[in-house]
Amino acid sequence: MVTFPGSNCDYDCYHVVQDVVRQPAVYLWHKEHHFDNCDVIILPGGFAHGDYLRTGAIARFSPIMREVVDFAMRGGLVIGICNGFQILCEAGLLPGALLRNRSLRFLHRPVYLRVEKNDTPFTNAYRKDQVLKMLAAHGDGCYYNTPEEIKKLEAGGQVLFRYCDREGNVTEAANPNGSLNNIAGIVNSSGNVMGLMPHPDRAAEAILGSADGAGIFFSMVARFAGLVVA
Amino acid sequence: MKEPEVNIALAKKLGLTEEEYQKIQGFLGRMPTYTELGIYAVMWSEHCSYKNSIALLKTLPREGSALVAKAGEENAGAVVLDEERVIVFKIESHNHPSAVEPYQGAATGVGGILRDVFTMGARPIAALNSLRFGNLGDPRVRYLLDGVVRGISDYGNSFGVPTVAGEVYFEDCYTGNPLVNAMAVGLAKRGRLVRAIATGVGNPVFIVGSSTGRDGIHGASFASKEITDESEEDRPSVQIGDPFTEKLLLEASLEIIKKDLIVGMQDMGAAGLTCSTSEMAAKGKAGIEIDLDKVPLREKGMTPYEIMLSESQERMLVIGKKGREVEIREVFEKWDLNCVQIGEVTDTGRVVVKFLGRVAADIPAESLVLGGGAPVYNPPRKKPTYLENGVKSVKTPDPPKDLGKVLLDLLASPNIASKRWVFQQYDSTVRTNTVFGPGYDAALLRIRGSKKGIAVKTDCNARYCYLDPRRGAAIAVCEAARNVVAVGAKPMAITNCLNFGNPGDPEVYWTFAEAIAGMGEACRALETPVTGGNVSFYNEDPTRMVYPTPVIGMLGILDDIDKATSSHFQTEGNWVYLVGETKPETGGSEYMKVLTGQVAGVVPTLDLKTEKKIQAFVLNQISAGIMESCHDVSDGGLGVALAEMCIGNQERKFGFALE
Amino acid sequence: YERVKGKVFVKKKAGVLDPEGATIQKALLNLGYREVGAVRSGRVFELELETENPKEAEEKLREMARRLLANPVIEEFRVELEDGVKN
Amino acid sequence: YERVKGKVFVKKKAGVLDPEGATIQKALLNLGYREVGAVRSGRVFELELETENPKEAEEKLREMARRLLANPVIEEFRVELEDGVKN
Repeated sequence: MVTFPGSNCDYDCYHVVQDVVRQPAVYLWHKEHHFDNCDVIILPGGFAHGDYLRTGAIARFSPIMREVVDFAMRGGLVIGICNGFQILCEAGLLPGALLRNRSLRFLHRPVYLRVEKNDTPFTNAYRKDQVLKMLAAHGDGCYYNTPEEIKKLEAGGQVLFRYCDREGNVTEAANPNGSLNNIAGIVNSSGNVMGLMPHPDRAAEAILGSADGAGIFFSMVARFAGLVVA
Repeated sequence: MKEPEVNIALAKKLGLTEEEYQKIQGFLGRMPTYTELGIYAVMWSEHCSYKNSIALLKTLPREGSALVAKAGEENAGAVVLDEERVIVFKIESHNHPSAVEPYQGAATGVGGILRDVFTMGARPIAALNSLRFGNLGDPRVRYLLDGVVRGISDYGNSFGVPTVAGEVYFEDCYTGNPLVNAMAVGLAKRGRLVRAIATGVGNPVFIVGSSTGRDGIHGASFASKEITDESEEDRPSVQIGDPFTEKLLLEASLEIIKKDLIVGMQDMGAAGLTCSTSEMAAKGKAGIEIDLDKVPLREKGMTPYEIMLSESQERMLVIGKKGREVEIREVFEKWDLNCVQIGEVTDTGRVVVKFLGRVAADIPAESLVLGGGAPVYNPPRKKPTYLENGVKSVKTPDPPKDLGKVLLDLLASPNIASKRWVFQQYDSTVRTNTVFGPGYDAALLRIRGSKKGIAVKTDCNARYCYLDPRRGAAIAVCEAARNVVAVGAKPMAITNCLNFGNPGDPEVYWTFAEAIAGMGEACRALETPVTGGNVSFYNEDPTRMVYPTPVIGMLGILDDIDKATSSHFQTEGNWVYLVGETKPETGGSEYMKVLTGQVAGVVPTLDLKTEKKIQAFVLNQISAGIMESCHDVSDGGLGVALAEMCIGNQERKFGFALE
Repeated sequence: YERVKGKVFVKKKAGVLDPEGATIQKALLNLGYREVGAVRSGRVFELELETENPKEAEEKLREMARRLLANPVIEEFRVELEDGVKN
Repeated sequence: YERVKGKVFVKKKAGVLDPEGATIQKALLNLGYREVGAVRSGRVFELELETENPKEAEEKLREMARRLLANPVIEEFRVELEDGVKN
């Protein structure tokens, strides 16, 4: 878990990895220059650098981000949740940008996501088109990119999650923030870096209202346990 | 810049009375300097000294087996959760700054109450609020509502604390003077609480966090004078909040406590450096000597008066352990925060302030503080005329034919309608401990590594307090307790925020005294001691006073979180039980207001013994695991309560059949 | 009718804390731009106005800034008119 | 050394969603300003630079904008230098 000054959900992700998925977890301070024997790098949610200037604009220059970029280039698994997704876009590890919510207000409510592809290190625990209940908590979650880039993303099967209604229909009404094509989560072209706006870390235990989010973490574990070829 | 001449006229301008001005000269044995007069004026303002309320506040029950720190001793009252942990919680008002600049007023209100909690060494785990505005038809009210909600949302969300519960009411009396009360709950290791105290001669005094500017000068006494048109021009003194710096301040503060590097710490709230130095020195029976040349400043040419009274946000005063200075500085360096030693603890019992090599202030600390030299008054009381001339004898008219329409009108009234538009702007689940968030009777938080849960809620029906302050305040305590019981938790203790008009008006002070009496009776009956809180007077605008509004913050503990009960229907075919007796009492109700546009009539009767029995009965049924959900009957009565239970469930909608 | 382009610049009043400006300054220094001193962040609104008389447009812009675009309590504003485009 | 004041104007590229601009336009129309057409919102950063040679300062500002102040995917920027103040 990378902790930037202003990260809040590093605590939540640490808990999910350690207590729910039962895998060893370690905090990485943003000023550190190296990390060794980490299988997955998680950029958690929060308000790195107070979200000043642009969400993630300053965090991407933290010393640790140079290591994260190298780690990603070497094929290491990187997942950015909410603020983490914004940082990955600013750092150029993922295409596009996250703009202000269409409502111009912070938004916190349950959302439903449709699994678009399940042959990836992040979604192999789900069925294709499965509907997941997660939690959105963001003020800048509107995914945007140029029309050409959007076409490339869709054609390249890089869209992993789309906002939908409870029955799995991708509708305008189910789009909480104005994201193009209801995009909620994408991967890079080589498929090892994922960004997701809704919080799987807040939907990993039934007592909190949904356990669907744990599947993303279990998928990554399965990827390493060699259970999955993707 | 020549300092203004110190005389009685200047003292009055700063809010001091003739008698108080003489008392100051008595304490000093000479004329005060301009800076000293400013220090006394802000320390003896209503906001810091509680001079018009402390005599009555002392009559409230403040002991209880579950309490660690008695009210008034620490920044926030602490309740025992289990052998290793205690819960710290408090509520405070930021009404006047929010009337002038709603966004920053509300944001700094949240920032201040969060600091109050983590200055004791507790990590904030939940935030709540209680908001009151004028009529929604008024564009200025909509502007205030939008600004206040954004301010709370942006500050709490960025800081990383979940905003889990609250209440929003709309009443004409709040049009010019909205009420913005912010509450915070924190968790600390038992025995690791930090006191706001200066001890140990020679121990270093640090100012940490943001740099100091001219923000909110006279903020403390600003809160002690009512909103008048001319307060428009002293607006630039509004305080600005920076939640990002506050988050760094939290982490750095908890780190120096964990590493046992400090003796005491206090946040800089109202009256900034003045309040923290004098209160910590007085409590430690010690002295503090500081040099203002060392204080990191954000603006040029600030006078000692301005530096001592500045209310720049996100700053703390830390009393370090001699010899550990380097380690303390390293922690703040890691978190990119100022950490400057500005002086040290002495044994003179005096606050000595140096500026450019000369002494700007030299005052006995004890003479400044509540419980020391600060004045204590017992203003005159007189029963309000509106209560004399029959507002209580107004009868509720006979019900209209179409009761269905009445129910829909009630559900549409802003005081009852869903507040989702508001709480969907709050992050209520960060830290992944929120089992019940906004929209439930009370918020319920799980505690990692324990089966226990904490339930919290803010409550007050100000109409009842307007019509009968004593019974209204008692009902506020009982209603807060009912909400906590409804989720299955046992009410343990309260904090309170007493929002009233001008204490100099005998009719207002009569309602204040009555409300304190009613609150005391209910707290004794329910065994929920008062752990501390806040008094906010002068809530009025040129045309009227606000209703007496004693907001209660209730804390409850649930032993087995799996037994928690939702506030909405869950399963078809289950029986619905009504516990308690229904009497024809609609005085001061929303029904009466929707029907007649009036707030009048007799407030419903309250029998504290029956109340205690009903709460105990419901708690037993819940812990016996035979109840699936539970909801308290309050605004709008039984019809609205049942309707809320049908539509509150996000997953499925329900109906009910009732004879 | 004339189409006129107006600009309204809004920034915090002097002395009012600007946490965003301070954070950006620190970030620029960390990126090696030693020469950066104080940084202040503000907003700019570009408005297209369809108006009969451009002179009056400037006063209208000021009015819009006072009532909506700027928060008079903590912000100040400046208004600019671009040369009118006849149509 | 010379103290120079620079400004960086950042706004959304044409075609990029600008909900803020649209919302402000609606609000101004509601307040009765019929003449308001399209509204676009942007940012302006004022920087104080301590520099040996002001000519180079403009290029430095552009570099700061490219690397940090603007997001090239969705934003464009313009840079302005105020006359240097000798010291």
